[in-house]
Formats: sequence, C-alpha cells, structure tokens
Amino acid sequence: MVMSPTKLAAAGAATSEFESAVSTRNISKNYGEVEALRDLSLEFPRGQLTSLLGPSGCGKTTLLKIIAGLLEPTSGEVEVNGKKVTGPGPDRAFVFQDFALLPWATVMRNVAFGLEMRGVAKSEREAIAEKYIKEVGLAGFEQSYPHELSGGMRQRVGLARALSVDAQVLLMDEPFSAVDEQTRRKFQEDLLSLVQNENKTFIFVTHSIEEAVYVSDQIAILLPRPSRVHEIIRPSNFRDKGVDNIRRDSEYLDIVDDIWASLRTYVE
Amino acid sequence: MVMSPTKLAAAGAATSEFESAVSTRNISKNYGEVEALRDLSLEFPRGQLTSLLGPSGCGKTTLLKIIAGLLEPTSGEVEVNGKKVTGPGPDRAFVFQDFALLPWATVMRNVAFGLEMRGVAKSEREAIAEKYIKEVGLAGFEQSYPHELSGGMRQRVGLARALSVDAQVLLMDEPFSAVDEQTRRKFQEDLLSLVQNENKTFIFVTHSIEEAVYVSDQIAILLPRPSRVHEIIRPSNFRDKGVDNIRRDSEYLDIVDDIWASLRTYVE
Amino acid sequence: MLNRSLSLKLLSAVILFAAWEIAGRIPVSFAFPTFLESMDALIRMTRDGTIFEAYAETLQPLVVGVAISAVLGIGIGLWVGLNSFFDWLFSPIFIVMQAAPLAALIPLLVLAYGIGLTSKVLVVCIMAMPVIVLNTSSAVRNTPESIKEMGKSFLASDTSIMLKIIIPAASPVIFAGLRLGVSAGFIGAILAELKITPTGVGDIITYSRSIADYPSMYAAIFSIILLAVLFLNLLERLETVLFKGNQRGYVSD
Amino acid sequence: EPIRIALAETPSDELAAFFVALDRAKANGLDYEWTAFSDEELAIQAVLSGQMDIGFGTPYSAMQRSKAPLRIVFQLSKLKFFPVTTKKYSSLEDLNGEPILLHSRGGGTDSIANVIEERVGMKFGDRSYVPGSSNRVAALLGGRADATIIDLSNKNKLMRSEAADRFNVLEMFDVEASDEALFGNLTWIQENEAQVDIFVKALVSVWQDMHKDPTIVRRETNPDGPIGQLPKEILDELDGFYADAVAGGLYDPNGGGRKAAMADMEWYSAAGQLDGDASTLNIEDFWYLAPLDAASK
Amino acid sequence: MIVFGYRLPGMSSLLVWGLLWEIIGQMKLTFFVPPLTKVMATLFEVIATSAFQKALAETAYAFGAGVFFAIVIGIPVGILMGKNRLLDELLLPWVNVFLSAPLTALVPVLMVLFGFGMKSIIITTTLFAIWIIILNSRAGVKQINRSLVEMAHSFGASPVDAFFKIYFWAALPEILGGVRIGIIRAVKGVIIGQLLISIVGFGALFELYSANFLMSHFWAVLIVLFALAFSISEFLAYLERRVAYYAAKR
Ligand SMILES: Nc1ncnc2c1ncn2[C@@H]1O[C@H](COP(=O)(O)OP(=O)(O)OP(=O)(O)O)[C@@H](O)[C@H]1O
Ligand SMILES: Nc1ncnc2c1ncn2[C@@H]1O[C@H](COP(=O)(O)OP(=O)(O)OP(=O)(O)O)[C@@H](O)[C@H]1O
Ligand SMILES: [Mg+2]
Ligand SMILES: [Mg+2]
Repeated sequence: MVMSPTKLAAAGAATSEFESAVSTRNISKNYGEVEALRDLSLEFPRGQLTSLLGPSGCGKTTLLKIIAGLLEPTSGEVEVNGKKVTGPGPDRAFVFQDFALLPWATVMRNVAFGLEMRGVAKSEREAIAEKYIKEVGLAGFEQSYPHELSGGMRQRVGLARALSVDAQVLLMDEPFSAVDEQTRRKFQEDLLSLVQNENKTFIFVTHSIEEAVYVSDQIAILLPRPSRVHEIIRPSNFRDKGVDNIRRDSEYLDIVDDIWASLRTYVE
Repeated sequence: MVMSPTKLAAAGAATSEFESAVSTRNISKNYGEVEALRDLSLEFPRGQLTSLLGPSGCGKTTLLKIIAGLLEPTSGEVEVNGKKVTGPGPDRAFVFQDFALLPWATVMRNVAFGLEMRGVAKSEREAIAEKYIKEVGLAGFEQSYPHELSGGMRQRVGLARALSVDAQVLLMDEPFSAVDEQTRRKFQEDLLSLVQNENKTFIFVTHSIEEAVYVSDQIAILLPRPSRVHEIIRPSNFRDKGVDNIRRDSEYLDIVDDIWASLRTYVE
Repeated sequence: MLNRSLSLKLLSAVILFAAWEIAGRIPVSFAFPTFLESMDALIRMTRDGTIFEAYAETLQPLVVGVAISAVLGIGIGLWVGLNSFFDWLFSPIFIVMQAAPLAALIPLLVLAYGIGLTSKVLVVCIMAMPVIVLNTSSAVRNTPESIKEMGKSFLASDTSIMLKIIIPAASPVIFAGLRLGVSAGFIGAILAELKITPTGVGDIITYSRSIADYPSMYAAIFSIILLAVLFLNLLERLETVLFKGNQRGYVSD
Repeated sequence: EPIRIALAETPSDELAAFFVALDRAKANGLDYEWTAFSDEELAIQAVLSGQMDIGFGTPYSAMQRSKAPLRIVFQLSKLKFFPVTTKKYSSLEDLNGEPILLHSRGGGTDSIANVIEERVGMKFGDRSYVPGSSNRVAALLGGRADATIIDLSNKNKLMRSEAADRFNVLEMFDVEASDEALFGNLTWIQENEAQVDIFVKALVSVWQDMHKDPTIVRRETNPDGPIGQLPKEILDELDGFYADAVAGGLYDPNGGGRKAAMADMEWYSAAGQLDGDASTLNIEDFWYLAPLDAASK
Repeated sequence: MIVFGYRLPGMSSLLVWGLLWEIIGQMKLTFFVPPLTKVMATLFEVIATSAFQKALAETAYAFGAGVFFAIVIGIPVGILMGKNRLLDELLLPWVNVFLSAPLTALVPVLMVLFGFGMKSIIITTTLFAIWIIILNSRAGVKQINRSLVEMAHSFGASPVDAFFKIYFWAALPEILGGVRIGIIRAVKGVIIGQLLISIVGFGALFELYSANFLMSHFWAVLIVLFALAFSISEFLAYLERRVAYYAAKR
C-alpha cells in the first residue's frame, strides 16, 4: 500500500506539534474473556475533531466510554487536560447514538438536564438551554416531547444538551447514524462549522469513511479485536477549500479510497 | 442552476430511446386528506437501474408499492411489460428496507418462501433457493435463523428471496439503509455487477445521493408532497470507467453536488 | 373519529344490556332478574343510602389494603430491583406468590387474625402486592442502560439518578403493576366479604341472595364492577397527568 | 337416576352419622350422589332451582317467600348452641348492649340471638358474623371477641381445654327447633316416594342406634368413604363427639316430626324469619311427614 | 446473586426461607406454623390418601376444562379482534372491563345461571383466564410487522396462507404470553371457584383442615398447590422463551 503524505506511522506517533486535550495511554480493556482493546495509545489535539473509524465490534464505543469515565480500563490511563480521569467530569460531555433523551421530559428540560445535575438554578439553566436550543435550530419546540420530534431533531436535542454544559471535550458516539442520509449531510456541514466556531475538542465515532474524512482533522483507524490504533491520518490540505469543494478534492478522495482499501477485508 | 448535459427536462421527457419495462402514468395517491403523489408519470427502462431520490415523506415508498401492486393509486395507472397492474404479480419482486424475513424460519425457508407461495414443490424450490443462497454468498448458512445473522447478511437473504422467484422487475425500498456503512459500500458494488449480469429492471429507493448516483442508470428526483417528478438525471459517461474510478469522476461529483443543491432546502 | 368510537361503545353497551333484559324476561332462571329490575333496585338502594353505607364498609379494607400494597410494594420493588442480594432473597417469594392461588390462605388468615379489618386488609394485600412488587422490580432493572449512562456522564448523583431517571423511566410499568394490583385488590376485597365475614357489598350480595331478592343482589354486583372500572380509569388518568411524555413509550425503542 | 344431595358444608365429623345412614340406605338400594356447598343458602338455592333434589338446611324463609313447594322430611340436628363469653360476663343480661359474634346474618345463631333478646328483654350491641364455630372459638381464644354463640362440640372442646377457666358458658333456655333439616321439593318427593322412604328409614335407624351406642358411628364408617378418608386426627375424635352430642340432646332419635315442626314454626317466627303468627301457620306448608311416619312404624 | 465467584441459582433463596420456617416452627411461636419437616412428613402421608388424589383429579379436571375453553375461545376471538376493526371496537371495552373487574363478585351470578356444580367452577376458571388471552392475541396480531404481511402479499400469498404462515406465527409470542398469564389466573380462579361455589377439590381440603386446626395438613396441601402452580407457570415461561428469539425481532 502506498503511504500518502498525510498518513502518519502507527499509534503514538508524533502529534506533538499540537497540544493534546485528551491522551489515552496503553489502554487495555477486557470484558471477561473478551479482549476489546489492547495497549491502545492515542492523542487528541485540542480544538480539533478526531474520528475513530473501524469495523463493527472493534471497540470504538468502549474507548469512548473509557474516555468519558463511564467504564474503567483494565489497565492504562486517560488524561484530560493533564488530569487523570477517574470518572465522569464536567470537562467532558457525551452525545449518545440513541440520543438518550428522557421521554417524559420536554425538550427544554432535556437540554437543561446536564445543568440541572450540576445544580444550576432553574431560571439560569433555562436561559442557557434556550440559547442552545435556538443554536441547533429547534426554537419553537421547547415544550415538545421527544416522541413528537423526528430522529434528526432528537439528535439535535442531545447535541444541545451536550453543548449547554460547556464542556471542553465533546464525545460523540455515531451521533448521525440514526438520521437519514440527506439530513446527515446537513449535520456534517453543521458539525464542521461547530468545530470552527467553538473552541472545543471533538471525539467522534462513525462507521462512514466519507463522513470521517469529511469532518475530521485527524482520523484514527482501529482494526478488529483486540483493537489498537492501526494508523492515524491527518487530512490537512483540503480543510480550507470550503464546504462545497471538499467532497471533490482529490486528497479527500484519495484518503477515502485508502481507508476503504484497508478496511475492506474486514467487512463481512 | 446550471443544467448539466446529462440532465433531462422534467417528467415524461424523452426516454423513448429505451424500451420501458415499467411505466407509470399520471399517478395520484391520496391518503385521506394527505395528497402524497400528484399526477406522476415516469418510465423505467428495461434492464437498467432507476433510483427514486427525494426528501423524507415525499412518496417514494408509496410509488414503489403502487408499482408492486400493494397499493391502489387514487388515479392513474401502472403498466409492466405493457400489461396494466391490478395487484401483485410474478413479474415483480420486492426487497424490503427492514428485510421482512420470517424470524421463525431458516434462511433456506425464507429464501424459498416466494416459491412456496407460488406452489413450487419443496425439493424443487429448495434447489433453486440453494443456488441463490450461494450466489449472494450465504452458503453454509442455510439452516441459520435470521436472528443469527448480521444486518448485511439478512439483507442478502431478502435479496436471494427476490431473485429466486425470477421476476423481471426488482423493487427495492431503501434496501441498504439498515446495514452499516462499510457493508453498504460492498453491497453497492455487488448491486452494480448484478445489474450488469442479470437482465432485470431495478427500481431502487434511497436517501443517499452518492449511492443513487453511484449505482443508477437513471435517477428520478422527487420533491416534497404532493410529489411529482422534479427532474430525471441519466448519468451516462462514467459508467465504464471502472468501479474504483467512478467515485472520483468529475461528472459523478457534479451530479452529486447538483442534486444536493436542489434537495438541500427541503432537509429539515 | 372520537364520535365513532364513543357511539360504538354506547352501541355495545346497549347490546349487552338489551341481551340481559331479554334473558331476564324469558327468564333464563327464576333467579335472574332483568336489567331494568336490577337498575331499579340500584336506584332504590342509592336513594335510601344502603349502598353508601355498604361501600363505606367495603372500601375500608380495600383502600387500606391497596394503599399498603402500593407503598410497600413499590418500596420493596425498588429495593429488590436495585440490589442483587435482595433480588435473590425476595424475588422467588413474590414469584411463587404471584403464581399461587393465595385465596387458599384465607381460612388460615381467619384463624390467625380473626375476622376483623386486619384479615380483610391482609387478603387485599396478598392479592395485590406480588404483582406490584414484581412489576416495579423488573421495571427498575430494565431502565434503559443508555439513559442511566447519560445521567452518569452529566454527573448526576446516585439520588438524582434514582429520582430523576430510574423512577420516571419505570413509572409506566409501575403504573401497569398498580392497575393490576388494584384490580386484584378488588377481587380480594370481595372475596374477603364473601368468605370471611359478610359486610358491605358482600353482605348485600349474600343477604339478598338468602332472602331471594335477586334484583338487589345483581344491583350490588353491578355497582362493584362499575366502581372497579371507574377506579382503574381514574388511575389511568392520574398516570397521564403525572407522566405526560411517557405515553408513547421510549423514544429509543 | 341417582338422587342428588346438597350438603351445606364439607364432610367432617358432624356428618359422620349422616354418611353412615347413607351407607345403610345404599345397602337397601338407594342410589345417590352428593355435592358440598359452602353454605346453607347455596344448598337451598340449588334445591330451589332443581339442580339438587334434596338438601341440608332450614329453608323457612325461602319456603314462605319463594312460594316454591319445599318441604322438610327429617330433622338432622337441633339448634343446640351455647352463648360462651369471657369471664367479663356471667349471664345473658350482662350482654345488653355488648358486641357479639354470630355465624351469619339470618342464620341459626342470628335467630338464637333474636330470641334471646326477646325472652330476656335485652338488646345485643354490634353483631359481627364469622361463619364456623371453630373460627369463633379461635377469635375468643385470640382475644378478638368477648362473646359468641357456638355449637355443642366446640363448646365441649373449649371447656375441656386448658383455657377453659377463662370462659363462661351462660345459662340458656332449651331449644327444640331444627338447626339442620333435610328438605326437598314436594313434587319431587312425591314422585320419588320410594327412594325418600328408604333414605328416611335409614336415617331413623342410625339416629336410634346412635342413641343406644354412640360408637356405632365410628365403627360403621366406611373406611373408603368421604368420612373414612378424613385425617386420623379427626376420626379419633368421632366417638367423643357423638357421645357428647347424644348426651347433649343434639339429635332427636325420632327425626323431629310434628314436635319439631311446631317448635320450628314458633322459633322461626319469633326469630323473624317467618312472617305472621306461629298459630296461624300450617304444618303441611313446611313439613312432609309421610316418609317419617312410615319409617317410625 | 454472585457469592465468592459462584452464581447462585435463581430460586435457591427459597432454601433460606425454608430454614427460617423450620426454625420458627421449632420454636413453637404459633400453632399456625408447624415446622417444615413436620409439614413435609405430612405431605407424603397426604399425597398417598385417596381424598387427596380425588381432590387433585377434581381440581385438574375443572382447571383443564376451564383453560381449554379459555384458549379455544380466547385465541380466535383475539385474532379476529386484531383483524376486524368493528368487532374490535364493539368488544374491546368489555374485554377491558372484565379483565379488571372483580370477578369474584360475578361468581354468585354464575351459580344462579349455571348451577352449583363443576360447570360453574369451570366457567369461573375460564372467566379468570380468557380476557388476558383475548387481549394478548389481539395485541399479537396488531403488532405484526406490516412489511411481513406486505411481503407475503407481494409474493402472491392467499389469505389462508397468510393466516397460517404469517399471522399465527408472528403473533405466537404474545399468544403464549397471554396463555401463560391466563393460566396463572386460572389457577386462582379454580381455587376461588372451589371455595365459593361447591366445596370440592383442594378448596374442600383447605376448609376441612383449617376448620379442624390441622395446620401441617393445611400447609402440606398448600405447598403442593403452590408447587403445581409454579411449575405450570415456569413451563409456559419456558415455551415462551423458546420463541423469544424472534419476539424481539419481528
Ligand atoms: N458489556 C460487555 N460485555 C461483554 N462484551 C462486550 C461488552 N460491551 C462490548 N463488548 C464487546 O467488546 C467489543 C467492542 O465493543 P464496542 O461496543 O466497543 O464496539 P464498537 O466498535 O463500538 O462496535 P459498533 O461499531 O458495532 O458500535 C465487541 O466485540 C463487543 O462484543
Ligand atoms: N398509510 C398512510 N396513511 C396516511 N398517510 C400516509 C400513509 N402512508 C404514507 N403516508 C404519507 O404519505 C407521504 C408519503 O409517504 P411515503 O412513505 O411514501 O414517503 P417516503 O418518500 O417513502 O418517505 P421516507 O423517505 O421517509 O421513507 C408521507 O407524508 C406520509 O406521511
Ligand atoms: Mg459502538
Ligand atoms: Mg419510504
């Protein structure tokens, strides 16, 4: 396989030119007999979006939950802003694949839920929630219940909830997989502008190669269990060509093809 | 909007150079108050794959079911091979988005189900089913149950079932939307070779613009309710460039962008 | 279409009551009064207040029993659902209790607790409690993992997870258990009045039967069924008011 | 076609003599089957509606109200009931205004209470109803009641137990009226005269033999019958039970007859179950004496 | 429950409760609770008597017949309600009423209408079981995945084919669930019937033993009955699990 110029050597390689917001060091995770992750190290540069890409069951969700502090690694450690992670913390927010909305609560209460848990007073948290509801384009739906919204709208509620707690790191587990393709394209464009405008670190899990290449500053490719980082790709040159042109940039297409070539053998 | 050379004028326009396997004429469909389709006419050339593309809720499924004979149009008519459609018939087979497999039956029985309904004797239908199970790459799974298969494998069972009745027209309603992205890419390539090898007419519903452009000989774009055909696109020039190059062909990319431009405003 | 469903409901009621009336007129049995006779008896008993006195008696064990079963049942259910040791220890008891015909215990209850309110309340409790406990515990156990995780990732304390996630999420199933429990409680209350000591409505039923006043007996039976159905509808309303968004089940389904 | 007998309780010690009589009747060619009902009212209703031929109970109010031609043919037992109280009370007068436990509303103990009120000139307080003398004994023992009316065998059991010194059996007048009687529909009785005769004859013979020797009940009990199959604990007490019963005058060796009928009419009018003055009532409206007369010859 | 790395079997805690029972019994706290060992000894005695076997036979007969009618009537009615809207709207309110109504109050009516023997007990049993069977069969038909029906239709299935090859199988998990709950209710119904109507079967044994204070007999029969009820419900739960693999995936 020809190494493209944007492809770095395997795990742990020099990303030192960037400051890391999150770093995972020698993470292993066993579920009983099943070895999901083995000795995985990876740096997530601050203010950028890193995608985790890999075949189904390779441990992407596991890694994300370890970073979130929802799972304990069997060995190894995670640092966020130089501090070791021991559990969930206010510096990280999670966007769930299945939205994880409270079905009995209105959009307003769902978005404000993170703040409610942090003990923010009602009027204040509703003001903040209001702002983010508007930001994700759901103004007017504050009093609706989740079951009254479409899949895409529900995912936006989850996003607004994660944004409203103002965490520095956003962890997103296949956030767009439950919405239809065209909506998804829209979301990808929105996500790009979000990364640009908010100075946050995004960690993004997806199954879609195009999506990963389209939205990421850095892509970590994981191979099947026990997973380690197979390669890290930093698409760098087409970032500035504007939303409309990325998808026809030849570097973009090269990267997609390369990734496809390396993952293809693991599909079914 | 710049008209690309491959874009034809709106509905009903000259596809006369091809013989039509299926034609729909002035179809309207109302669900009570809801007007789903209005005066829709469309020709489906024999031996080719036509995609229906459009925003959610525009009536793609409705149209497909009318062609299948599962729904009656409020007005207008459908002809398959010159014969008016009055109900389901052996000339058409349906591939369902959610696979529609019998969960209590083995792969063998599921694949043979269409033939069973046509009264084919057991040994004969199992021989035929056997062949198609092999063809879609499921050899060895004849005695498995659907719940033991992955999403991709299930969809292949549905495909084998539709193929085994040897209908001339295959109707596919978002057949790949429930399988993961990487498997989906594989399926698209398989579909292309299927269209090439079998002399069948395919009608394919999808939400994915890339998918539509990638696999289709003809794309019909529908806009929101009440739906009519907005435009018909016949990607013609990149067909022969080989599987690997299609996705970076500039015509391909132009078409994708064009379609996205016209659909974008209707997304959420 | 609300009109259609309402008018069909009325129609089916009319059909049933007409069938009753006709059967009573044939008559199927000398002890089978017509619908109108029964309603007449019901009105008479309502006028002279017998029915209210009777319900004052009947509702005592019922209300006390159902209240105890609800509070204790939900409490134990939460406890069993959240703690694997208590689950192991108590679940089998309630599983056996739910499957078993506890009516057989009535003679024993009478021996142990006499014939007063205590035994009757106990009958209501043993009928109502198992299903409430089992529904609550399974609802708690089946709280979708992802919303619990969501709570954790947004730093919810254990109490908040319990109060703001687990209990609301479990509430539809808990309410379903409550409904079943209340209806079993009604069965128990009537059983107690027929089997232990005839008081309240049970007394009207047995006494009218013993003096061959069948319209009154049917009126009493009719009224208790009506009351049970009204009560359960009320419970349903309460649930709708309390947990509005739950009506459509889980969004993540 | 076998005759269908409606019992008003499950077969137990009190029915042992009855089953002995059934066995004797069977030997004389009576074909029968029995069903146990949970209370007397149900047995009466079953006979009224023709689902059963002959039943247990004292259906006086049903006879008068329903106008169905029910007739009694044999008095099975008398209303031998005993007011038992804790030491708090020592005579019936003391119970004025006090709560009391009885069997069921409109039942035998209820009528006893009514007659006590009338004869003694007092009024009980709250009456609560607990079916089953044994249950009322349990309530007494458990301290949940201070006064009740219970049957002979339970009175004896209680007064022989260690707890006897906590209770008083109050003095009461003698009652000749029926507690349980055998009755049927007159039309049916007349159509099946022969069967009924065999049955009543067997009853009379057992009732008379029993008065000579109470142990014959235990001895003649068929070990494979419903009584013979009772747990040993119950069978062991049969002799004692019947000795007490005979001594206490619970059973009339002559099956009641006219004497019982008169007593019943008087008693049940006083108790409020029969309307009208006892002297205006007609024996033939309540009893059918032919089988008993035939058996006594 | 996991202790020292071993998973304790689900029902094993009953042993603990049994032990507690034995201790309370041995302490002679109350005569209502004789020691478990004594109850078990009585149990073997009782099982051998013909009175017990007769009670068992009578109860089994009433139960079997009641459940039979509940199933044979309930399932078709439920399926029809699921398929026919008018029928559904006419019957559903009553099914719901009777599902939650205190059926014990109806027992006196049954006695009047159907007599005082086995027939009424059987009908009581049926009434306890049938409503939930109807409701579940109906729900089973209602939730059938539209696309399965359309699939069969698109391959030209006849209505009869569709009924036997799609509807019945697709509704089977719900139907079995309904039958299981129905049967549990039927066990209660048959005992309530035996206690309230004519005292036969186990009802008669309970009355007899409690009236004569034979506590260990009482508990022995109770244990047998509980065990029977429990095994029946577990057996049906097992059947339900057999089809569970597709219940979630229709
Ligand atoms: N709770 C668990 N117990 C046991 N094994 C588990 C558990 N959770 C995950 N696994 C296993 O660990 C491996 C990694 O799972 P994980 O969910 O992280 O994969 P993934 O990459 O997110 O897959 P997908 O793309 O399908 O979401 C899988 O093989 C899975 O079977
Ligand atoms: N049975 C029905 N009753 C009433 N309205 C219906 C029914 N089926 C579809 N519709 C309406 O008709 C319109 C077209 O539906 P259809 O399912 O054909 O859309 P679609 O293009 O397939 O959408 P999607 O991309 O979401 O699958 C929608 O607005 C829908 O709400
Ligand atoms: Mg995952
Ligand atoms: Mg569709």
